[in-house]
Amino acid sequence: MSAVDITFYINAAIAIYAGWRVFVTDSMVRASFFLLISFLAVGVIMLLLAAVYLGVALFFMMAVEMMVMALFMVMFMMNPAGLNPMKMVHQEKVAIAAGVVAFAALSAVAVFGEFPSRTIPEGWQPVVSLGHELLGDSMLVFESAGVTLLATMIAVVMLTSHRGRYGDANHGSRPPGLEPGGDPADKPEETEEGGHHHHHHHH
Amino acid sequence: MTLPTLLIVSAALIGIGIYGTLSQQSFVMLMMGLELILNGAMLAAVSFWALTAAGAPEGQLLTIIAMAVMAIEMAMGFALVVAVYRAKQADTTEALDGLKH
Amino acid sequence: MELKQLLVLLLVVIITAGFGFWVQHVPGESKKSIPWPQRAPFLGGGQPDTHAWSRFHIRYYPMTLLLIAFEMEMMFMYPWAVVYVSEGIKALAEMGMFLGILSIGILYGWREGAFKWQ
Amino acid sequence: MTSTLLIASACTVLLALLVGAYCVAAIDGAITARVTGQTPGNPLLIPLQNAARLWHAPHNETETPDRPALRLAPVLYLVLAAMGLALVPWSRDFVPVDLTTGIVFWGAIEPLATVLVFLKGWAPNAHFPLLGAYRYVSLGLSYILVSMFVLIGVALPAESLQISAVVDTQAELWNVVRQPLGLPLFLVVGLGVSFWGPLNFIDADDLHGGAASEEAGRVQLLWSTGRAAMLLAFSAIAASAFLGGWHGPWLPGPVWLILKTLAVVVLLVILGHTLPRVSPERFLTIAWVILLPLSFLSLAGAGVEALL
Amino acid sequence: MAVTWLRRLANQAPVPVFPVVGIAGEAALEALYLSPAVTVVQSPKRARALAVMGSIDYRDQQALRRVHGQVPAPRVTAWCSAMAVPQELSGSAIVVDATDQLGQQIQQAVHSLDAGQQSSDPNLCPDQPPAPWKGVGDGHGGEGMMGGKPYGRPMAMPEDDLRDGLQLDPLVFSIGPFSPLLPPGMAAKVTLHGDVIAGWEVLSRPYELTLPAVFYQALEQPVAVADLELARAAFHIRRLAAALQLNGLGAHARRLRHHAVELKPGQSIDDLVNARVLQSLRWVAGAGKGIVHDENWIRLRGPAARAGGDARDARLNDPAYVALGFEPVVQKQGSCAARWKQWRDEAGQALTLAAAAAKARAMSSPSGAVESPVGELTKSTPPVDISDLMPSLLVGLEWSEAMSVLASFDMAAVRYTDVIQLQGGGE
Repeated sequence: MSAVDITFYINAAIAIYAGWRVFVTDSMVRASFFLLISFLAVGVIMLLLAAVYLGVALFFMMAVEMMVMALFMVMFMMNPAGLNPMKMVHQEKVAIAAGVVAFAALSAVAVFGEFPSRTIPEGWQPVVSLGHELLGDSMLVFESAGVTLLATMIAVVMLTSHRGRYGDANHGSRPPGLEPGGDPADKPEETEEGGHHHHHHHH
Repeated sequence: MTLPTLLIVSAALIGIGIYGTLSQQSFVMLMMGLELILNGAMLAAVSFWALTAAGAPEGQLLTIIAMAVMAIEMAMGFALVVAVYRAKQADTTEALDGLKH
Repeated sequence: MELKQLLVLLLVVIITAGFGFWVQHVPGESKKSIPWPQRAPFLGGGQPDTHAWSRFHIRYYPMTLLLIAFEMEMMFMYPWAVVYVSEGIKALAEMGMFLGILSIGILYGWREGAFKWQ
Repeated sequence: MTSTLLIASACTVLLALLVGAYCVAAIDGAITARVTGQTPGNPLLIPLQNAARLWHAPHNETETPDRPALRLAPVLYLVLAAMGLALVPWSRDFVPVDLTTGIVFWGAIEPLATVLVFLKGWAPNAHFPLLGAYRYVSLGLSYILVSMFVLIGVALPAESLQISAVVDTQAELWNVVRQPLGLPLFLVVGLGVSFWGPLNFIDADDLHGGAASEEAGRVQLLWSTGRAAMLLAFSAIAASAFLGGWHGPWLPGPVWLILKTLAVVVLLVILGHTLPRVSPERFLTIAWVILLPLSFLSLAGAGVEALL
Repeated sequence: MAVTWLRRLANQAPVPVFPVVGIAGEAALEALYLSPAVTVVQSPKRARALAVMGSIDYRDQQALRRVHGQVPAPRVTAWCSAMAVPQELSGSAIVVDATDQLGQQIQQAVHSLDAGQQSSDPNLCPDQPPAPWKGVGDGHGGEGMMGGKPYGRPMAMPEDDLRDGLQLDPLVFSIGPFSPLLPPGMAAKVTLHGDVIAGWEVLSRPYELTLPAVFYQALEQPVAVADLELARAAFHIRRLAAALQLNGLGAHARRLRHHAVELKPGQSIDDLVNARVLQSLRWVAGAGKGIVHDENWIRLRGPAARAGGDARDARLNDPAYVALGFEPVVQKQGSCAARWKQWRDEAGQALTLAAAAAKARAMSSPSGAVESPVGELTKSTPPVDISDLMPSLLVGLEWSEAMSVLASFDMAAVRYTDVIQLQGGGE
């Protein structure tokens, strides 16, 4: 086994293990960083596959995205550090079955499928070819991606900004209780119970 | 590091991702499941690109598109989480049943 | 050729990480337990009501979402930079589009106060 | 034979990193002594004395730390600095890691460093480190775009993302002349990535020392070493991207690289001692509304220049 | 062999000390700052020694024990105080009388501790987690995700936000009385919504401030105006040093502290520290905040009032000052930066006045009121505490802004009654 193979197997194991830990760990922040580890390991595998740009790009994209993910975990998850053990899952058996079936089906394709074997020629420059592709045949993809991202920017600002389309977010909110421990109960549970009066639709 | 082993790894990532997407109650965890699926998909795309397509640039482009999808999904997902939380103080999918009526 | 570079990088990582763990390792640390009063978070003699880990209001969150979209644009810019000189004027026009899109994004975000702490 | 060579170049990087970190500490000590007007001792010895003191100092831990994060963050931060330094070409022939996407790789090191700095503040489950960590992330997520634009600017004339290629384009004229906006903008990034001086948001004095307030002994030693090492790695990258790297008359390449790197270090340390810490909220607006458009301008200038 | 060599190297480094400042401990703290044998650190966790300076109020004994326990063992406690050493520490604490010896003695004590010639302080607090293990619901004594006290402390519950409509958890804690960010003795209960201060409740007021002896003497007898003004300049310069330190300019702060002990009449403030550095304080977090309004305005005194445009100054009633052509300097804004600038300008003015007064050998004439560095000092009404203004100033500010605003006030009341007896000793 060559050094490349050893590195690949180690990183594959890390990617899968970290991916699994994401849904098992109590701490949400840890979960985001496990996902980051999974992505980084996949990025290393990409580097081994000579995708020098995509692998490294995955590093910086995912470092930022998972950092943001962790911030949102801290903002919106009760108990973000998992100090009280918890399990917030539904329809778990169906989910496990679906996961196993998907894995089995895809692995079957992988093992039994016939694929041509045309590896990357020596001296191939993936970044240059990607650049010419982006400015040549795939110009349209590239342009529309740019515009879509602009739309995303505007949409996120509109949705999150505190004086977005829905008016001032402070509107209607009560002034803070200056003495702590007054009114605020655990609001999410209330809303959740309110939801139970309606019948459930699960996807 | 052959194509079947690479695809099995990506299948495993996709399988875990599907489990996460279907089982998690909170939005943010659900999005993590989606990300993991895309992670597997990107690995598969790069493997095909490197081992069967002789470095055709479309393979790389596909991966970039997957990343773009992921970025847009995340940005929009979080923006919705903020908007919904602001309106209903909810961070789980069950709490949003009201939206479906 | 690239693989050899990666191997050196891997060696750098392993050697530096080994050094880091060696520096951090305090011999006999596991035997000696740190007393609870010392472990309490330092608040100048004060005490916390709750754990520090709680739902914290990250006040710059609109910026983080904007950043994700920006970052994705950057993803297209690196390959663009490599072929810039050979593609010539087409690439220049492309850059105009990029910077235009990003500037609109920044302007809009600024107008809506996305760069203020909420 | 080749494997020995590989290990030797990896060890060179670590050695350069440690010696460099010591130099950063010594330079900082000398400039501090100059500012205070007091010479407490030999500035060449002070970093070693402090390191020796921390080596023997007792250890601290908090109530419910995230132990893996607590252990890993300082080590991995140092590793990132080492990876950054490894990308730097020392001469035409000696480039420890000559990745074809070296510039993108440095672009990945910066957000990863942000993640680690965040983890460092998150891990102890204590109030002031946590406040510092959240505050730092606002900075960390703001400067990476500036850094990327500025570095894409130097990649344009090189037609490559390889750092050695970027250095080669500067044989006649340094990038600092061709793209005058680039280096000042990049220096802001350097202050941010090593949380130095005006951008020290995590270990700040208005948080009792922030993330540093809950650590002692060897962890503290490692963390401050990593910080100095990151400052060094950044300076070496800046020297390569803007100051012509190893190019220079009379002296051999590595010497030029070291001199230019140390010059950038001195500049950053002086900046750190002259500018007060900026307001985190204001910096966010400055970074996005002033620095980022300036980096657009720098890139546009570089683009036009490259086509002429 | 190698170990002893490393030890010897380590022993040459200054020892990190965490200062606990009590009543009349200010002078010892300044001596500690100047001592080359120690460095003053911001957190006891990084320190090897605790220096207790001045007497600690009875109400804060428990907090003192807590801070003492946060210095990692083996540790040294130095006692430079009129207070008796607690029973438990009597065997191990070092008692220092002369403030200028404090740094050296601490360093020596830490060295002999490291060499094994001395034993560490005992722990004063019982070694117990903050809440006992209950054995209910994963052992935390509660049910559900937010119940119980996981690992000893409860979880936070959401609350309406001050600025935007997101209901998230507040971070509530008490800070002080020995926080370097607050005046000695001040403790507050802080509620944070994100970085923003949503509540600031003063739990205990700062210890009364002990002014340099010359100001008390000036109440009774004529003293040299030059002495009075040099003491004033030194006082303001030290406060400026604290503001610089807070904003990340520690080296400049050190420089100012060193200069503050050896001020010469006629020195220019710009020689002490670069004018641009002091001006740069205008740009730091919170520089434009902290403006006192309306009915509270009248409670400001001395430089704080003059920074808002009120030219009250007891020196105007002193013929010696009138003869020197004294005019009070004032600022307009009354903000945090204006108060810092006021300190700088008054220090500069004091140095100039000192030169003119030394030349004219001017003596002050006691008229029952002396302008002290924190406001008008009279026998009947020494300046009183204004820490209760802080809630109205700090709520709504971000943490870094709030800390700047805190560092721009002299909140403490001035210690008066028993100083009169002390001053014969010449503190």
